[in-house]
Amino acid sequence: MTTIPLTYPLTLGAILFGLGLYGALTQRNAIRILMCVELMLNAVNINLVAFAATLREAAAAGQIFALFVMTVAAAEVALALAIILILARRESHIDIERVHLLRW
Amino acid sequence: MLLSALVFIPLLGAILLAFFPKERESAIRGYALVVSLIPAVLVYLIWQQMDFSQSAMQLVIQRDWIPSLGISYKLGVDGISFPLIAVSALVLPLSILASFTIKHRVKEFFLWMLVLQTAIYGVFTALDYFLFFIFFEASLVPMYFIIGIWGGPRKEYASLKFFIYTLLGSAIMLVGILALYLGSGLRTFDVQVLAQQANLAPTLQWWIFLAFFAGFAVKVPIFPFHTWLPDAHVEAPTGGSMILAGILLKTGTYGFFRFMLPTFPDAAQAFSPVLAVLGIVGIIYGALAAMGQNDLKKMVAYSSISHMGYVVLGVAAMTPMSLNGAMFVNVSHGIISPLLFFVVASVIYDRTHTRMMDQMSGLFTKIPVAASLTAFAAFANLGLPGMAGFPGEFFTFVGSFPVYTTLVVLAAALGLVTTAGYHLWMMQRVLMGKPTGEELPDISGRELVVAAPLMICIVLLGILPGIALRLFNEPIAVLAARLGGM
Amino acid sequence: MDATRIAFIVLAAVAVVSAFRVVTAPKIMHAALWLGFTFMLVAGVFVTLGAEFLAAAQVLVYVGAVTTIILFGIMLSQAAEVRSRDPLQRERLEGAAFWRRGVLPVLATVAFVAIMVTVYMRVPWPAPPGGVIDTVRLIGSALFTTYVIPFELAAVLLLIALVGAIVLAVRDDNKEEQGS
Amino acid sequence: MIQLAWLIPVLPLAAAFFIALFGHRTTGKGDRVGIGAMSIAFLLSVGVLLDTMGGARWAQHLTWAIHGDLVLNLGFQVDPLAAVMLVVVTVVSLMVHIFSVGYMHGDVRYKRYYAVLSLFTASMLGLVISDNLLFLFVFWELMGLCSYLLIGHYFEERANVHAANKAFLTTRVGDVGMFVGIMLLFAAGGTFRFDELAARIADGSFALPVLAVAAILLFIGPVGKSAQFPLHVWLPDAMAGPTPASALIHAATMVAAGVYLVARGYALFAPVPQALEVVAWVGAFTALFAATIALVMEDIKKVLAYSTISQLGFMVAALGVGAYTAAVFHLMTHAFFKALLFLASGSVIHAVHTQNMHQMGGLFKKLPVTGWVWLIGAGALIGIPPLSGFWSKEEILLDAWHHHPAIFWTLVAAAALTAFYTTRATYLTFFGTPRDKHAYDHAHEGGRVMTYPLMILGVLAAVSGFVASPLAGFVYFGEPHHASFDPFVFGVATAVWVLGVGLALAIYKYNLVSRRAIIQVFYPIWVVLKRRYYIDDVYQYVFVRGMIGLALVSAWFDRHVIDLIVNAVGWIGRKVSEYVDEFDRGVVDGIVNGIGGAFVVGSRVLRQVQTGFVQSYMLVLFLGLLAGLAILVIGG
Repeated sequence: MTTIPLTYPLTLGAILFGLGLYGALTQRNAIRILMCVELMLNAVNINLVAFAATLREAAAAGQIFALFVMTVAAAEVALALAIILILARRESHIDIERVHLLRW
Repeated sequence: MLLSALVFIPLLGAILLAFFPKERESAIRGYALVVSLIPAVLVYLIWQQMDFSQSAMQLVIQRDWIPSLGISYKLGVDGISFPLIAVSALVLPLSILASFTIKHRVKEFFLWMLVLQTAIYGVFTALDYFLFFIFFEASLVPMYFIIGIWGGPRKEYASLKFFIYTLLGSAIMLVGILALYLGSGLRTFDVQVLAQQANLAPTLQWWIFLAFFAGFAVKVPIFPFHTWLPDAHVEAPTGGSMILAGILLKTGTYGFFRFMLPTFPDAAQAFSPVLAVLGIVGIIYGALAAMGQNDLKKMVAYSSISHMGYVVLGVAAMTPMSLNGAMFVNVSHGIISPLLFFVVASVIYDRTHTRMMDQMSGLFTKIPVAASLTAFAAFANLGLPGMAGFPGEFFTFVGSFPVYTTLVVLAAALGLVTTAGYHLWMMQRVLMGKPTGEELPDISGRELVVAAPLMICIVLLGILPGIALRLFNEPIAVLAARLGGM
Repeated sequence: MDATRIAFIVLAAVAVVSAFRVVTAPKIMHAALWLGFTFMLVAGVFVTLGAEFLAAAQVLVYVGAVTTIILFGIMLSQAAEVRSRDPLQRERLEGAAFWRRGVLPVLATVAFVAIMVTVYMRVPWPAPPGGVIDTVRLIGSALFTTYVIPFELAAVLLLIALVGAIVLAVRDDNKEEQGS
Repeated sequence: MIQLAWLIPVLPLAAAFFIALFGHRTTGKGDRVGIGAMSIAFLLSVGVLLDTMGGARWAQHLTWAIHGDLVLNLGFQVDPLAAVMLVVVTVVSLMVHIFSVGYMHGDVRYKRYYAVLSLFTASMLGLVISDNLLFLFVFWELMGLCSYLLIGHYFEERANVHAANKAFLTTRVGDVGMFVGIMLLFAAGGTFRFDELAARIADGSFALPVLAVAAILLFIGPVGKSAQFPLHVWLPDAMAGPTPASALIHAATMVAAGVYLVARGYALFAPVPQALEVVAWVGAFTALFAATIALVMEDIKKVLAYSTISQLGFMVAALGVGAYTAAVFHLMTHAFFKALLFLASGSVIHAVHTQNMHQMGGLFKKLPVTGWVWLIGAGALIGIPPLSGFWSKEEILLDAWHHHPAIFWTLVAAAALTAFYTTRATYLTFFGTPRDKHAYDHAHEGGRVMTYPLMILGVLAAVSGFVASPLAGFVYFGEPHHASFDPFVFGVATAVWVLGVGLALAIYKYNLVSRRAIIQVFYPIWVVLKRRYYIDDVYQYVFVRGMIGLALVSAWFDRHVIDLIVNAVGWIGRKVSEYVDEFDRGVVDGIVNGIGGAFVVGSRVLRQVQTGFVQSYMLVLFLGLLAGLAILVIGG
């Protein structure tokens, strides 16, 4: 249980999420995008923990949920990097701008 | 049980056909013919068991299918659907026999033909909106492939247009069905229950009627929605256009008799003047357009539109005689147009390899028997008395005369003369005149076997229309009373 | 203003700065390090919020595993990447790219943060309850009673991710040998 | 015997199908079968006539159709009128069947000719004994079909086919009028049967104004079928068919069907004087009009065709003035002598292979039998006593004189013209100097198969006049009506035909007058036709010119005005249908394809969104989320 009013962590979460989002949208390097995504996930975790801390009945749920987010994040990083490695090997660059096979 | 057999035997046949080796074409053709003859036998059995003096639904088989939604597997037959089933049982085997000239992808063709048969029998016997809609849509798919693969030069365009046009119509009808299902609050798709108990608010009834009208008008086809028919007919192979003209158009008109008139009597009453005008326009417009054609098959297609105009007029007048007349035109057109299409497509086209009338002349001297067959079919089509076409037109006109006097006189004056005109003009250009070009083989035995039953029925129904009238007189009288009475 | 609140504010401020550095660090290696540092600070925040177990997990998973694996990633892809591309020089953005990666993301993030913050401010959140509870016991019991299925699924998920990653990476090697 | 009446139409019908299906296998390609069936039918109808005279009546009904509670039981019946018609039709048909064996010998479509001939007679007989408008309409149209097939028999030439189409369509126009009439009668009377309709009218439950309209509408059918003015244009062209067929159809039977319908349905016409007035005037005018045109025709069959139209005009006029028995009597006699004249002209054509009278002449010596029978027929047509024509025409004139003097004088004028053109035709064909030496030398009498029917018909044409009194007591409407002899009418009639014959002989036989020179002035085309004759006489000039002028005007009027309308309608119909076809393909189809096109264009625009950049997808995703959030937050 904590004494910090809920708005504090939530705003922190929002800011961190905003930064992560900005990074993901603007960076050209795949790994940087990955890092920013991780940042966004962390921001989400902060929110979860903050709610867990202040809402007594959700104490356990919030934290467990954060745990699950972590596991997913870990799995996601592993796979993302594997893909990036393949990209690097094949295209000898990981610049997301030049990867547009999906173009019509 | 008999009805389920009737509906699903062709499907069973189709599945078994899949196991046939592709090369053994003659075996496939023979098998397909046999399978399509079984329903004819079943129709005979049904005919024996049916009692035509009472108008109620007979041989009804009902099983729960999706009880939670009130959908049941319900089949039944009465005076209105039996003649159409009988015509189908006659025309379908003949169309298969007529398709023996199909050369490429034979197995696939007959597979689709059998699937189409199931869909047709299903449409005429289904008494549950859900089941009916499935069969109604199912009849599109095989027709699409039949036209699309074995059709003429512009087959892709024609088949696509046919498919999407009818699909759009039936999609609107589906909305109507759902509105009826929900609006009535009876939680059932059963046609009869909805017909009796669905007392809908007049405006709702009106809108659902319009939705149904959209679906069936495209199929009949009624004037503004007819442009798919000439393309589909011109490009369809012989068997395909025989079925399309002979039976599929009837599913549209059958819709009026089975669904629209009994379930929405008030809306039908209110809508009948519009229907009558559309019918008349159909008759005259179809005849004029047919006269303007140079392509023989297109001319016959437009004549179908003209004949369907009679049915629409008969339905619009809603007197016992005009409804009987409309139903009779359904049956008679269902026999005459396959014969005419068969003659035009396989007898003439297979020999002269052209459908353009100005490139043919003097067929009477070159292929006398085939030409006299064409003349017979043409005279039947223009409603010469003594053949099936005449009683239908006569009763429709006389029946709707008191209700829409000026319209009927107009249609009679313009329609009858123009119809006679374009048929005679066709015969003048195609059959008469000096024979040109090389010698042509006259009619073959197989073609005679296809034409003979149709010709016999045409003459029989022409002389004694009582045979067919006796079948659907009772249910039509009840329907007319219900409509008149409203 | 008791001790934990102050600690939270300090940690939060530094975390924002380091997160900003992650996004704007010219060298990718620095960005990765800043990311590790941000994870550490977030673990601290968890502690101030009374979620000690989670803080430990955060350190273990994010700082230990994720950051290191990203570093591996950078090193492996570093060789492949053309040297000149690394420094984040202000390349001129033109045409659609200008909108797509220039103006719109900034607008989007600022708008997002603004909306969220106004929402947070406006909503009358309940006051922090204060006091300490044994979160580890709480999580432990909840995890193995109500959330046992998600727990097992998480295990399966990790396994799949593991296998997936290997298959992607390893298969790629074979392919290279066959000159695919 | 009368119970077998239904067999009379069925026999030729069966023969028709038999010949069509197996004709080529039988000897003579089916003509034996046709003649056999027809002779049995003839004997039967004679038997039926005798029974009917003995007072027997026969009716047979079957429930043809049921509509709701309305049961249509229609059927057949034989009454005096039907019995007489049965005999007349079977006799003439039998003669034509026999005659055709010779005439059509070696024709390519011999079998089809006989099949259609039998079918035609079957439908005519069916029409005669059907007791209701519906069956009558059925057989009426079937006859139209057979006349189409027979006229278009030599369909190699386009003109014949065009003539056949014109015949079918013009009669069809008439049929449409009749059809509307039938519908009106059914709507008002509730039945098709003549007896029930008559009963309804008798007990006054049938509104007279409606009856008047229905009667006139019904009369349009006969106007078309019996080639009355203005729907007569098809009959002259119908001469394109083989002559025996024309004899049967366009002299004795089909064209008489119109008159028969008015007679059979006389109960509908009797109570409405206006309808009768219309009928009378149409008949009278046609009689005069057709007679004038017949004057100038040079094709022997065309003369007979216009003469038929004129005689039918007589019958219709007779019915119009209420001379029911006289009309039926004239119908009978006309059937005999006109069939005779047609067959005789057939024999002439068969001999000289041309139909143009100006290439004949002096054939009497070469074709004695044909000549004599032609004289009998011509005499009957002119109305020279004691031949049959005189009696029947006399009765019509008598009734006309008593009831409707104006009609009487028109008919008298027509009779005069009849006398003139008949004599002219007779003289041009059989007497005078042969104009075509080659044809003349080769001309020879047809075989026995052609001469015997001619002789039989000759006898019939001569003696059938004496049936007048018994017939009057047998076939009548209301109560028997014996036309009393009236010296004045007899005088006028005799004077008129003497004048006509004399004038014709004066012009043609004794060449006292050069009518041709005068004709030129009126009719340039006439000059082209007639260039070979240049005889001039002032006295004759005034009288002849007046008469010829009238003829030319009518011929011109007929050729250029009426025919023009009919052809124009055909042409307009074709043009409208082409336009309709364009409209249909262009507009209605255009809309459908247009919608299809719209979807294709729409999809091409939407495709731009898929840029391929992962980040742009993420951005769009997020912007969507943001929009949702904003709405939620602002929405409050």
